[in-house]
Amino acid sequence: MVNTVWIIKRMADFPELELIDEEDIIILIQDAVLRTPSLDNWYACEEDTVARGVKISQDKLVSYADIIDIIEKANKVVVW
Amino acid sequence: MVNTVWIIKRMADFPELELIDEEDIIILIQDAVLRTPSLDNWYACEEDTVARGVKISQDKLVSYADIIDIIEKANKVVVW
Amino acid sequence: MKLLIVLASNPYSHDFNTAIKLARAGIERNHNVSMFFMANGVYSLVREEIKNLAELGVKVYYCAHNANQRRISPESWAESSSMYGLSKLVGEADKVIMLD
Amino acid sequence: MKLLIVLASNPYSHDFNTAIKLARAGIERNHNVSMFFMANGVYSLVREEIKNLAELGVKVYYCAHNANQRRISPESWAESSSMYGLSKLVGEADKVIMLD
Amino acid sequence: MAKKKDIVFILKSNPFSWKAFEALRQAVGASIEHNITFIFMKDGVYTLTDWKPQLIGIDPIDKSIESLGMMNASIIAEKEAVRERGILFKDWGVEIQIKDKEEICDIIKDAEVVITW
Amino acid sequence: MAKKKDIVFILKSNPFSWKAFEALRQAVGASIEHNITFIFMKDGVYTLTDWKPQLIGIDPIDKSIESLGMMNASIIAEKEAVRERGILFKDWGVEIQIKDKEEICDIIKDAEVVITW
Repeated sequence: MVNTVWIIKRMADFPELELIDEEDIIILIQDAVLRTPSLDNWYACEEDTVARGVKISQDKLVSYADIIDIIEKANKVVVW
Repeated sequence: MVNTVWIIKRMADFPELELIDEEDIIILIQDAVLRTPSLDNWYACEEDTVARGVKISQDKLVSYADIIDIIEKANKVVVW
Repeated sequence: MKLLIVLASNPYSHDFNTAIKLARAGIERNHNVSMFFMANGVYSLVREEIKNLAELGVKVYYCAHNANQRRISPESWAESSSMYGLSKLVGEADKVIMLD
Repeated sequence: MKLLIVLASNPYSHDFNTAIKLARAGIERNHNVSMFFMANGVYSLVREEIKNLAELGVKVYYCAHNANQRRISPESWAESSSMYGLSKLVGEADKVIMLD
Repeated sequence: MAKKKDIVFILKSNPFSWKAFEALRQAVGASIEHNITFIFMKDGVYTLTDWKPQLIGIDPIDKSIESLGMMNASIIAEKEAVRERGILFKDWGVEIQIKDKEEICDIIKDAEVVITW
Repeated sequence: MAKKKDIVFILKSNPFSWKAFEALRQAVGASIEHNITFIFMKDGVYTLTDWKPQLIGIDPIDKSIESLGMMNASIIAEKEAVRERGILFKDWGVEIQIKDKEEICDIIKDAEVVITW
């Protein structure tokens, strides 16, 4: 069970770590893919990553369809 | 003689100090008025300062007319 | 899932791109997708991408106040609404994605 | 002084406010003020504040490409131009203020 | 079907653009049928100071904040953000609760819908 | 009267919006009658990497950079910004000079017009 999906738009605005629960998932989109976090439970929007020419390992990349599936399973979405 | 007028919009984007000449003038506008620089040759747009409820000493505040006069006397304007 | 995407950013922005890609993926997964445009987001209502989404089944709403303010006259596939209308949509939605 | 203000930001922004206040102050000081609207700045062309500035003597230009792209049909007080037109205005101006 | 929800609004950017105005208007619209908590975080706490939106071409927010008060919305400011900026709040005629980040975290965790600006 | 000027364009924000596209288009338009220097600073250096604007709904910038090259514009990237980000440039078919901040300062000081994005 995913508790909250955090959709992060800008790395500089990354929410304080205490906001993130163990069952939460972080999805980096837009310019947030330029710098990856030091946590484990994160994924990056594949299209936004490839568009920016950033190298992120394939198992961390999610399509928009994947993002929708993650959102469906979560309790709620917070865009940050 | 004013060399360059630097119009600064965001404090975080403040240009590297080495860019600023002694004969240059810095004018803080918009959100840049929230944090004042450690240099001497700066002024802040009065309206943007009052709008944000920020306290800056009166001798550092300039009206839009003043800004236009400073721009007229300068060699060039750089918005940063 | 009833998915509501609220866009308050101007078009030609990161958020515009994110909004349309998420809406399209939602529709492809057979979810019930609504988009609500407000503030500078109402400028998006003249973009082809939004019209295409409406044709794919996305329900498109906008804040009439913001559209009037910006002199935007949306086409008939977009439904005039308000902040109260948005409140109702939030009440009905399973998930809300706010982009501004 | 010939002052050229280029606005590429969307309206309802800091830059919009700065642009109109500087243009007005320039006119009040009897300078020759031109404004050039491009990118999301062309949305400003439907704002009353810009029309008022045009009536006060500010010459208003816009990038026709950006306006078409955004389905904006400016009124006659705004002159259709291009990036090449902007280049000429920069050549003629004493000072250029770029806001984006 | 529509139901009454616990909605948390978060304004984390400074209010000196139209964002604060639109966020508050959205919250007022939602307050008629939902339980609203409006949290000012980071630079968002500037919203509650004595600033002058009209000077920079933005509509006033007083009525929106007043309406939130009348609709019994909880209005919260982040303690750390207020302290770091050394700011004072204007008297908005509504109760403003100062809570630290940890308390705000719990509120976000308990919310059904979170709308961030 | 119009005269040929030394114009410096500075792109300091990252290109993953329309900013880079519009800034480059503006520079190309100006290159017909002016001497153009286009400087990529801070996150602006990402513009020169191998990124894919079409994927995020932005028009390609290749033609603009090619045009700048043909018009003999100087294209400069900030050494410190490139190093900090550890990035590699795509081959744009034009010469890209890497200069440090001090050299860039001097170029800005000598410019007649500076247009920042």
